[in-house]
Amino acid sequence: MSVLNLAQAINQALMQEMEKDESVIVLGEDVGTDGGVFRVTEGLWKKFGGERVIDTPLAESAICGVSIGLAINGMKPVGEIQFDGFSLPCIDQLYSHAARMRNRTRGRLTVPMVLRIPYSGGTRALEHHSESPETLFVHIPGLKVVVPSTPYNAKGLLISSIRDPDPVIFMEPKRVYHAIKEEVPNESYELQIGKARIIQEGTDVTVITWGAMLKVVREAVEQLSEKYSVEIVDMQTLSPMDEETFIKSVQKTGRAVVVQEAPKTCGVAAEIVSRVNEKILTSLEAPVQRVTGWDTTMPLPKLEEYYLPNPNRIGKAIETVMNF
Amino acid sequence: MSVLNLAQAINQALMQEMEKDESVIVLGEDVGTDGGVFRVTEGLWKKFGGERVIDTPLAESAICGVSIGLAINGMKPVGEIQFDGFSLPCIDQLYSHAARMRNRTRGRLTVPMVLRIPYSGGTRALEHHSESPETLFVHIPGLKVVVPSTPYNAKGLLISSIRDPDPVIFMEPKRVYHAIKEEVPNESYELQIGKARIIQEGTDVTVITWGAMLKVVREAVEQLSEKYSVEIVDMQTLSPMDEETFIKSVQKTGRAVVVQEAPKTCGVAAEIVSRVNEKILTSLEAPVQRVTGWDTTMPLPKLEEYYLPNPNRIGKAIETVMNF
Amino acid sequence: MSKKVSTSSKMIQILDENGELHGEIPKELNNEQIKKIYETMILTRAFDQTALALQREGRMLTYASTFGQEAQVAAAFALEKDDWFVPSFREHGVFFARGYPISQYMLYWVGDGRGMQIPKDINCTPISVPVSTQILHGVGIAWAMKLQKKKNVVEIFFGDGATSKGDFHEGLNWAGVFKVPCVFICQNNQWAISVPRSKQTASETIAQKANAYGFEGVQVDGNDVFALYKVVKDAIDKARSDKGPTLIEMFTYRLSDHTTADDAKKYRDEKEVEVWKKKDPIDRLKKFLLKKKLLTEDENKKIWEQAQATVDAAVKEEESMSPMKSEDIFTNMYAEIPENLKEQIEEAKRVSP
Amino acid sequence: MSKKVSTSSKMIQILDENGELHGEIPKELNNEQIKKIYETMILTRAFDQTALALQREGRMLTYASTFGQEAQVAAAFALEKDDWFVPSFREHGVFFARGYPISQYMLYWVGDGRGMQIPKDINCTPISVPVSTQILHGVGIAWAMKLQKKKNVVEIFFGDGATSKGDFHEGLNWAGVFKVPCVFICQNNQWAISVPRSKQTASETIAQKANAYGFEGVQVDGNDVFALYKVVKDAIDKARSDKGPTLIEMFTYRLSDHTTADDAKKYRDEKEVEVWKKKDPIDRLKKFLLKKKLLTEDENKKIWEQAQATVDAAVKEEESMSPMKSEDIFTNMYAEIPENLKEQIEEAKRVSP
Ligand SMILES: Cc1ncc(C[n+]2csc(CCOP(=O)(O)OP(=O)(O)O)c2C)c(N)n1
Ligand SMILES: Cc1ncc(C[n+]2csc(CCOP(=O)(O)OP(=O)(O)O)c2C)c(N)n1
Ligand SMILES: [Mg+2]
Ligand SMILES: [Mg+2]
Repeated sequence: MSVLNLAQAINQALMQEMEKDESVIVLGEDVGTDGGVFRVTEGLWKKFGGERVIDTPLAESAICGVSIGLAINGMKPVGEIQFDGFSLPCIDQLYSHAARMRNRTRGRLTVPMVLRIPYSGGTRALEHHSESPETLFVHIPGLKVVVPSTPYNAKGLLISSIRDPDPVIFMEPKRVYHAIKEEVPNESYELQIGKARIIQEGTDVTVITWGAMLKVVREAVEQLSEKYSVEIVDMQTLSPMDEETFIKSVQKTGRAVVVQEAPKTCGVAAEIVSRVNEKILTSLEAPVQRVTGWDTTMPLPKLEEYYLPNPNRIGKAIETVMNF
Repeated sequence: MSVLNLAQAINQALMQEMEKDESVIVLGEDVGTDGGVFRVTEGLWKKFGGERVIDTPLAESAICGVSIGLAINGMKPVGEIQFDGFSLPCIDQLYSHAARMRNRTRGRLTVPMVLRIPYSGGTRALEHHSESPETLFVHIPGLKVVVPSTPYNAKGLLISSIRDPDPVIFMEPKRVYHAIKEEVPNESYELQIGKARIIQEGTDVTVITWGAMLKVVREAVEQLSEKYSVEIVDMQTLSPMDEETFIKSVQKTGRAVVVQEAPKTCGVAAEIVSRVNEKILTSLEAPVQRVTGWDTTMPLPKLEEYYLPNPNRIGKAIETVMNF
Repeated sequence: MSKKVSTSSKMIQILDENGELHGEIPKELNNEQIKKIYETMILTRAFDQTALALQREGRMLTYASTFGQEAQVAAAFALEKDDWFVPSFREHGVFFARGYPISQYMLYWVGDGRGMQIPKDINCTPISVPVSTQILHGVGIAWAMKLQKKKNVVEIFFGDGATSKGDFHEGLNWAGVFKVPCVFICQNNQWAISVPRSKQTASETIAQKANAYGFEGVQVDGNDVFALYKVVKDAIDKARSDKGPTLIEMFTYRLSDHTTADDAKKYRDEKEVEVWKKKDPIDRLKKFLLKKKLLTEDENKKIWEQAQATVDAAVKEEESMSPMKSEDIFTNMYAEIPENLKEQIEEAKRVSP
Repeated sequence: MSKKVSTSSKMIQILDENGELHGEIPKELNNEQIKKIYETMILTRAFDQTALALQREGRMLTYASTFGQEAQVAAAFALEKDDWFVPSFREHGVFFARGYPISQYMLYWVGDGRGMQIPKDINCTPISVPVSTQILHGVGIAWAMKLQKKKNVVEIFFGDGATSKGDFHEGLNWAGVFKVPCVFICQNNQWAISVPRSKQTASETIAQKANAYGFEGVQVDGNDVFALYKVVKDAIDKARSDKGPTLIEMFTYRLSDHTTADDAKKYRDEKEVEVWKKKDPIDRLKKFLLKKKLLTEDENKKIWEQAQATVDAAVKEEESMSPMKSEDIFTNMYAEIPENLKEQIEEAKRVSP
């Protein structure tokens, strides 16, 4: 065990997978000599050299599209998109090809690639550096979308993602990179993709969240700990979704709040609400509440605190479902 | 009044707006001498010449990005993306710029552009020619997303979209282009963006849909007309959504089915279900049902009938909510 | 109109329109292989004609013809067994030259997903419809080869229209930076649906675009199998010996409509087509073969008959295949079917028509 | 390391590192204007130094310095009143040369949206963070001008890294095809964060990429205000008389870290920086002005003091502005606030911290 932050845990996962499997390579802007703008790939270039840790030209569509080709032909590329806001040029290659190659060739060609994307706001960053575009990926059938929230699950989920036979979008909550430390096993381990985890059990209400929002949810729940028994579900994977876990939880508590950082309309929270509605409507004691980013552009730093879900908003939503 | 099909109605809208306003120009692949692969821009090039009806190089990101520049500097570009599946390269420009320019400049620069995208399956088309990517646009704050369903609303909504001061994604149900004829006023008229319409009133259940699915919904409802009194809501605009209209309707009927062609997860239907849940959960007699495309790639034509929502599936969903 | 089309003065040609040689036949091509190329071109055209006929009868989807571009076959002949090709959607001749089963290929064009379940012994990606996007895959495939220290190469095909897209640029730029073993083959057939080459880019030739990426570009008579074979083979040799990529502008012409959904008469002058018909790659090679007494009119007739018979048999085979099952929509989305899809499979069964 | 950097033998220079002339000063530049350029460069550097200091104190966001690239100011001086410029994020000097209020500009860099509420009398787009994306806007703005028969032009700025992106390609290709009145100015500062120019593209120069789009490319000493002014002015004249676009490779150097979040020592040799420090565009012009007796050391000192005073006053003004209101998140999303946003405004008020 070592106590690591999330960036270090990811670094360790990359290190160990590259050691284990020669076909794993890391590519992206500034991932090599610089070690990545968040230090996530630090030390990799020194250790594995420029053939396996590759500084690419500045072209996100190519990072994704070339990775598809690499993956088709026996490599396991782990591409990095430097920031969330620059992942949009990848959508065409993801939607048109990465997500479909297996299907299009009826299993003959596959795309075992990982695309790592630091995401989330709250770091007082420049425009386009604080986005939460997960919906865009979750809505594309054929992709997997994994969102770790703490160092422990980040390491295990990244290792599983690299070993996964299908394309995985791995969204790293950048404001958690250096904000949480946790005990992380030194050895390599996998955590199953497609499984949520219960962070804490409770009986009054279920709060469902993922990634960067988990920390905020915990704070909110902490503040209400005397008052309510709250169950927290950390989704971990957004596609495919572990419906069973959250449905069971909400069935038990009868009340739910879903917290996401992305804009509200058509967010992942909407999908969760819909599944609760479809499966266990009659178990609900109150309408499921969504606490989300507003349907606005992510504001520049001076106003970002008003955009981001915070413990206060989450607390109020919990009160709303409790007092319905 | 003339009896027009949907392609003709759109053609007429373009014709009339170009006559009225010199700053309106049409650009895209094959929109000029060819008149568009669906004949939607037929006659425009002859009438307005190559300076206003422009065959562009093959580059969707540029069709969108250059239109942003044109719009910023006083033109009203109506760009055409030839098929739904080729709209993905536009997402970066839409997300990063078109949707934010007004906000970023606090109102100083605006982007009054329209991007027309034929969408939907059911035409036995090649791969990437039968997609329904509306969620990807609806989830981007700052865009408007308009989806006509019949010749009448197509003409009025396109005219409004061209006159709208903000960027509008105008999704044309391609399988309806030549499939429905309707009386359309000869003169120019606007239909308000952001307003749904009630296609038929009913008291038992509300079916909410848009675009290409309206025709299919009508068939389904027709088949059940003896049995149930069904209210049909045609959303017309998906962003911003006319919540009031569908909420009122579902409040009245107590039951709802939402029909969309796009894949299920995180589709627009999920948002509609969520809003019903949030606003009028206690008025519901049954869980809202979603009838959608599956969470799969749109299959090649041999299997597309199994993918697309059809009257049978819609009918069964209506039965489900009626018999809950 | 054809005068507007710009060709560089350095366009490489060996076999002219009259079947006359203006240079050496590439040494790798013996008479047998030349005839094999000829036969494959005819097979390609027979397929094309059959496909067009089937499409008119509603037995095929929208179909993109290769009529006039059959010399592409020569590019495929320059590949070795384990080399790859990365097609766009107008490379029927390349598929056939590589041994792709015609009946299976046909399956794709009738809208059956099994059409692109590529046989294990053929290294290629499936038909790629979104223009230019496949270029990046080709670069990745070639790069993988280099990283794995394999000595194979990749031919990447695309059209003149494709050169306008960002993916073309990013792909060629990466290929230059990482010196990957691939050959970019632009089938410049002068049109992208209704948009002529002159409106696609203001650059005089497409070949010269390679200069922006630090490698060589070559313009070659794309209806001349000898010249095409030669420049492609040279580029492959170069790539195979780790000297980096090449861009080849295969200067040819789309004699047909863009697809069966298109009517080229609306936007292009028939006279231009007539000019190009005289440059037909099959006629040209035939003239040469006749002159060299490598072929008789009689043999020629047999080749055509044989080609048609092969295609007819393939159509029959394709049309007699059992259809896919409706659940096949759900399989192959992932290696393992996730829970929500299992549920949807059940639902589909319940509600299916 | 600096030897790896490739420059074409034809790189245009007028004023060398020692302040010596090797050609004519552009005739449009009289002494007064030269001094105005000099003062604006110093203002830009004073802003830069102040910004770096403020950033260290946490009074600014991540900041991208212009240190070493101040000659960009000369490009702005070649514009006329109603011409446009389309910046990337490292064009502080261009903004100031065009009269953008410094205090307002500073607002942007502290994360206040009003920073890019461009004054009505300045024709420009806001700072564009996603690399290369703004190129397409510039082409559209220029095209609009052409369609409206206006005689204005657009300068479009971007970096060397930006040339790798698809948008660069699509933008330049369209500009070539539609012959729009714009000038592409690539500030090749040799680095894209940690990626050197040599790894960005295998092309020898960036200027030569213009050839792929059918127009001219020019490589110019980007630390030489006279040469830069000249090539930009020529390109603008060409564009204004409807003769199409030009690509200008402004060969310069990023003397600072990429941004305040970066530490360039991790990836680049300090010796390379030392070599380039000797080419400093401000020093160079100063030497010239001193030699020509257009400036004294005393005047020079005053210019610096004045610049610093201007910047300090701007900072004071910026920091004393009343903050934006939380509802400002919702305004300006659309011309009219839609219902769902009105509801969210209400909700935000109810739940606000
Ligand atoms: C990205 C994209 N945009 C539009 C289309 C529709 N489309 C199909 S083929 C074609 C023209 C392609 O021209 P070219 O690259 O020259 O190839 P050719 O058809 O001439 O072989 C277009 C616009 C497409 N398939 N992909
Ligand atoms: C599309 C995109 N990808 C990545 C980034 C992150 N990023 C910011 S600046 C930069 C390097 C830009 O290099 P260059 O174009 O040479 O401009 P310079 O910073 O040298 O002025 C990168 C990778 C970005 N802003 N946009
Ligand atoms: Mg073509
Ligand atoms: Mg740079």
